[in-house]
Amino acid sequence: MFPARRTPDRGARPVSTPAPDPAALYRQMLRIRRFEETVLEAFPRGLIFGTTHTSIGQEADAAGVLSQILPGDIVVSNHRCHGHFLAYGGPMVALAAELMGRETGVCGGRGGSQHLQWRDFYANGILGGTIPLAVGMALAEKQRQRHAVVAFTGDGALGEGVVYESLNMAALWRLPILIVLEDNRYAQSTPIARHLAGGIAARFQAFGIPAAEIETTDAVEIAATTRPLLDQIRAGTGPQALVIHTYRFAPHSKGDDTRDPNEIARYRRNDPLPRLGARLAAGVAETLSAEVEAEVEAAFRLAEQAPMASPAVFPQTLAEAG
Amino acid sequence: MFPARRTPDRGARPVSTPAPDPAALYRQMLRIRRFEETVLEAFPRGLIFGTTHTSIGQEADAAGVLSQILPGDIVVSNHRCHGHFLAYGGPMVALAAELMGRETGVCGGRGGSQHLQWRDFYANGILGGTIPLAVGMALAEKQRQRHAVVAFTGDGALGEGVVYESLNMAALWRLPILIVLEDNRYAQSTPIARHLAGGIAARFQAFGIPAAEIETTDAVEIAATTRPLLDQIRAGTGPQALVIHTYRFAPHSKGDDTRDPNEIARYRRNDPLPRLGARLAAGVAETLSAEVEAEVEAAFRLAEQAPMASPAVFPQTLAEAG
Amino acid sequence: MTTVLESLGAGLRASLSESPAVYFLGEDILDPYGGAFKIARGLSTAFPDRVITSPVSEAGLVGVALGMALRGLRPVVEIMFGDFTLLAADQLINHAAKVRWLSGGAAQAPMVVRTPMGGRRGYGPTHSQTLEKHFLGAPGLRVVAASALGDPGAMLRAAVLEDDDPVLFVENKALYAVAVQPTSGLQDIEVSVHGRRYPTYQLRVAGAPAPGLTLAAYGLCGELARQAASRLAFEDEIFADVFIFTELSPHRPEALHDSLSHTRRLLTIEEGTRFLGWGAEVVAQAVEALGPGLQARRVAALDMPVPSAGPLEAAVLPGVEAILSAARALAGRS
Amino acid sequence: MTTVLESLGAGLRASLSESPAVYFLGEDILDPYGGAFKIARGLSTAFPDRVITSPVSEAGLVGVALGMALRGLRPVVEIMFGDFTLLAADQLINHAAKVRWLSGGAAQAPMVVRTPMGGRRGYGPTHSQTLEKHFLGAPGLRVVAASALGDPGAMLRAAVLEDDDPVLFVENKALYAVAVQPTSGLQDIEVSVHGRRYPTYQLRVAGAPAPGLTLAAYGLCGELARQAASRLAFEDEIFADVFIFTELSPHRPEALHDSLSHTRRLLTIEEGTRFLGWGAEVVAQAVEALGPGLQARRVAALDMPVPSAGPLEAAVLPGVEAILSAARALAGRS
Ligand SMILES: Cc1ncc(C[n+]2csc(CCOP(=O)(O)OP(=O)(O)O)c2C)c(N)n1
Ligand SMILES: Cc1ncc(C[n+]2csc(CCOP(=O)(O)OP(=O)(O)O)c2C)c(N)n1
Ligand SMILES: [Mg+2]
Ligand SMILES: [Mg+2]
Repeated sequence: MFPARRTPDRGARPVSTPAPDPAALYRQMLRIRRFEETVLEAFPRGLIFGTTHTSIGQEADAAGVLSQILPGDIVVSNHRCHGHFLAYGGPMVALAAELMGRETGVCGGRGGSQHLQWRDFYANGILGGTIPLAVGMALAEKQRQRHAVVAFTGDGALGEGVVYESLNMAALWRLPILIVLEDNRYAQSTPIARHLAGGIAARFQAFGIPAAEIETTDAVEIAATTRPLLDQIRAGTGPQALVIHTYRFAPHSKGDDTRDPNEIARYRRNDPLPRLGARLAAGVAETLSAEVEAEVEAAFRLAEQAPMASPAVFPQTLAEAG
Repeated sequence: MFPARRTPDRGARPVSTPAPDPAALYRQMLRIRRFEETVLEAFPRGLIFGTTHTSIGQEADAAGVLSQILPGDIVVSNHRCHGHFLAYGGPMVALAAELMGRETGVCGGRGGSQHLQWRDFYANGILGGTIPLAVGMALAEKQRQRHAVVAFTGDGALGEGVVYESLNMAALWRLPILIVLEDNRYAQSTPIARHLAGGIAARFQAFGIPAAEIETTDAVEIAATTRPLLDQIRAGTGPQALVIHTYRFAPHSKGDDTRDPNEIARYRRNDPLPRLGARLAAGVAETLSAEVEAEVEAAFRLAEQAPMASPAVFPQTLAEAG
Repeated sequence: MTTVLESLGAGLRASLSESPAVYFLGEDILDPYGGAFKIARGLSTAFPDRVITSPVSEAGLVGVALGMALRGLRPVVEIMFGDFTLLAADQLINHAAKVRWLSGGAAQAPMVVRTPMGGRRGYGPTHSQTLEKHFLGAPGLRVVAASALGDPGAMLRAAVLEDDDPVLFVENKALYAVAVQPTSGLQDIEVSVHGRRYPTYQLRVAGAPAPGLTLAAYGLCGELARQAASRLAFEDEIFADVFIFTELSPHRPEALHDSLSHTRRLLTIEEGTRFLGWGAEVVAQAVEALGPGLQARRVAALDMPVPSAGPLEAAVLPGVEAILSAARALAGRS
Repeated sequence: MTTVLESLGAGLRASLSESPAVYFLGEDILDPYGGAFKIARGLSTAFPDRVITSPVSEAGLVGVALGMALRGLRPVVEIMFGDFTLLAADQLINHAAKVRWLSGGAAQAPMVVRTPMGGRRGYGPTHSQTLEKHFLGAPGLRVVAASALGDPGAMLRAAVLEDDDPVLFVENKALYAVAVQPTSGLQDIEVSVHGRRYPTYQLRVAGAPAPGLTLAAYGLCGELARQAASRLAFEDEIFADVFIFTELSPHRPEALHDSLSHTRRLLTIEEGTRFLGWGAEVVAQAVEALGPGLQARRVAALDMPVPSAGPLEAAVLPGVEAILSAARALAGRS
């Protein structure tokens, strides 16, 4: 259902990452794309609680970066987390079930779209607030010389002060963390020129964190750029940042798009899927597409068949409450 | 008692700053030095409530920078605020009275050493938390094209995230604010290498804020460096930072010094007072010294004679409480 | 019909047009977006220089507003979700709330921080909380909550233009779509209004016997309390005085205590969790003021975060049924 | 004689030496400085790899601790002054407190945030507050307070090593210098201990008649309550049960309610301001549990910031005299 190498295996020792595989990257992006398109379609049918943020257009980031993690590596994500979750190896059916408030959801329907905790994957809807947590995880991992942390965040989240507190500590303590800054040029409705002064890479460099900067929707390029960064991180040289300039095609959440349609159309020319699909051997894209359609269809079908989350039993808030 | 030009005059329009006057700067530094030495002496006598942070060794910052403000300019300060307050033009006797918990104190004894509000001067003991307030004041001033804001902060306060949130807004909105970063190489007991990664000037530049950087205890040099920065700020070009690398000679607060005595001795060679004093015309330093001794003596004497703050009448916490 | 949302928008617009000292700051508040909940719609077009969209910096922005207020302006800040007010707790409590007292009245901080709290939209644990309880009782900070009764927009306007202290202005998300209801001419209900700027509304079923129970609520729960009171009257012949508060901190209990001196039974209702929620203070002040003889209960959310899934959220947040059963128990009818 | 400070230091040291999963992080905690209040003295020398001095970044540091806890470590964070916990409110309430519930128990966050609260040292409005009330009642966050009775160091050790949830561990500054007192062998006082990890201590004057009044307090105010109770017994022949709590949230009221079912008079005492202070919840739960007949009062700080000047601070913060007069009034003796 999803590539076995992405299934975390806590016991394993780091081994070297396989070289970027275009077909696997294409497949991963397509899974994300079709999953999220299906989410947007499911909304009007009243199947989904709350809201959602899709990464349609940005799939290359999740697919490319996370193709380079090793078993046991940790992934920290933000409000726009479906793609990261799927590329990490999170089960699609559990994600669909979570959005639909089913018992079988990733967090039993408690978290919804923005709050996922599964194995070594954590997402939370408070912008920037996940970065110190990611740094703390990296501090723990450094003590034991084990896994790396990959934390995704956005251009808008650079408004939050706690991000800089975290960068400072990550750099001071030379922690094994890769911060992936997905700059999609907007924070919700606000274009970057209105919310961000100075430069993005400079924000990391000011704290002594090297920042690689790419503008691409090519998942292979992203994977190839990520690889040496993670290698260095694993070698113990401290944190790294990867700034990816990209664009989202769909609204911020749903229906709330105030961007210039021409601008969207312009960026759509760089759609990561056809770009990579065209480079695959003949027929591969079609085969993968059929596989993914079946996977997505099954995920939503199974999720919808699962029982609604039930208030009969809630988990504890404290281990010993009384 | 203190130079008339430093007395804020809310109505006045900006005029050009007088050129740095070495004798006036010396006098200002000496006032700060002797005031704070007297504070440290007064502690064992039980005259002073709470704690205190002296700027002994760093007097050139307050004296140099604030010699360049104009009537109505705003000064925002931190926990180490006596020098800023005196150089702003705050009355010495009211400051002494504040520390001694007298009715006549700057804030009637409520604030103590770290919390001063007087005319357009504001200090608060929460590190970094004053910077957004300073930026907000600059936003207000920009609307009316009036005064500049000068905000002092330290190397340690660069650990606080809200500082970066504020830098971003100051730069985005091109606000008339000068941030003076007094880098005395320590945050309390912690040397800068243990609390700050990357660079100080880079922290500002990453937000598009130009940062002038000087390493000096020469108040004339500091005044001369400040002058064009404030000129630009007044011309509406947006925020500026001035990073001054300096050193404090006295303990962080009182008696809590764990720094290497040799290091302190080394920096003491750059004591701003003898350095500038030697450059004054013969006899000037002596005359000023006598004046300042008398001023300090009178300030503490008058403060001590004032009645203790009385709990009979507290000010309101809300204008309409019930 | 005017909704609470429209009323608040109109109040904000009135504030901006009546005083050039008023500024409105927040994330994504510019047209055409007009803010996450659309209260700001049209404002940036009408007042382009005084509606300022900000980076995602809640703490910094509240501090900026404080600085503006100290310079004589009257800023209004929108925090997109009430859950994010925790990021500004230091700025509100350690800075803004202390200015007046510290300066002995020489300085003041007339600023309003508006924010939507509450759930019932499936947004999950960090976008559905009712967190104002964590801000109540901070000396120097006023906390008020919009109500569908009366005129929420006028109350917002008064907070912005007339209140010279920092105000946390809480709006319940599920209340946004509710129609504003005038205090006079309500069918079957008599309303007494206590206080002026931040009124407390006292509701009784018209022509009913003397009440045997007093309900106290605010925000959306004020609506739920009203519905519960009608059902109690018509289904159980339990008659209640319903108090809907708009000022949460400080608490103005005089009229409530008057009612309680007759009913001696107090039920508080709120959407946040019970432990040190608003109701705890209401109950404690009532016991202190009225002495022995008072019975009290509190209806509130279950002691856990707010889940996303509909059935879970409905089980966690208080509804009319929970109020009915607590009221019946308190009235000795269960 | 062991002071509370020494006991806490010993408890921290014991935690570090018993488990390699324990880390200690904070500002200025390295030797020879050893932290602003010196609890950390010697620790960085003994455990150089697990005592980590941090930048001045309270929010970030609490988040870092959460990340460590999620990876199986047991971090302890020192926030230099309790006033600065407001900077970490988001990390504590929006992040740490939700982990267990959200993951359905698959993840947990065993972390302790230690901090000194309280005044009486002249430090002024941002270094003297008692702010724990703003954190009480956040689902998933435990708040406890050290007491001079019993063994505060052992309680800290238990919080660090045994509690698998986030704990805000409050230490009153003025309590640091007080001698720790065992619960047995106290002159003229009988102590019952309720609960284990975070005990509640119940004190009575030995051989006194049945108590007519119940006092509930924590932290330094526990000491003040004891002193007041002795004076009430010897000067006024008013006999009181004194409860000193160490767990503030959740609240474990069983033994207190037992006492109240006899005395029906409750006086709560705390150093923070009254409005939605801890006492409000104690009173509200008592009224709910005991029904009509309860009388209650709350002794707390005046409703304003904590001033620096000695005479002002003394007037604002509650002392033994304030307890005595409230107790006498409650006992009908004034
Ligand atoms: C602390 C906080 N403030 C505000 C929000 C509301 N919000 C959700 S997404 C968003 C924009 C985020 O922009 P960015 O980080 O660039 O991510 P993107 O949505 O573009 O992927 C905002 C403001 C939030 N979730 N958390
Ligand atoms: C928010 C906050 N955290 C911690 C402290 C405690 N503290 C007071 S001064 C200080 C060091 C400040 O260093 P720096 O900014 O360099 O100023 P300096 O003392 O060197 O003048 C610390 C940590 C504080 N006052 N506020
Ligand atoms: Mg973005
Ligand atoms: Mg310093």
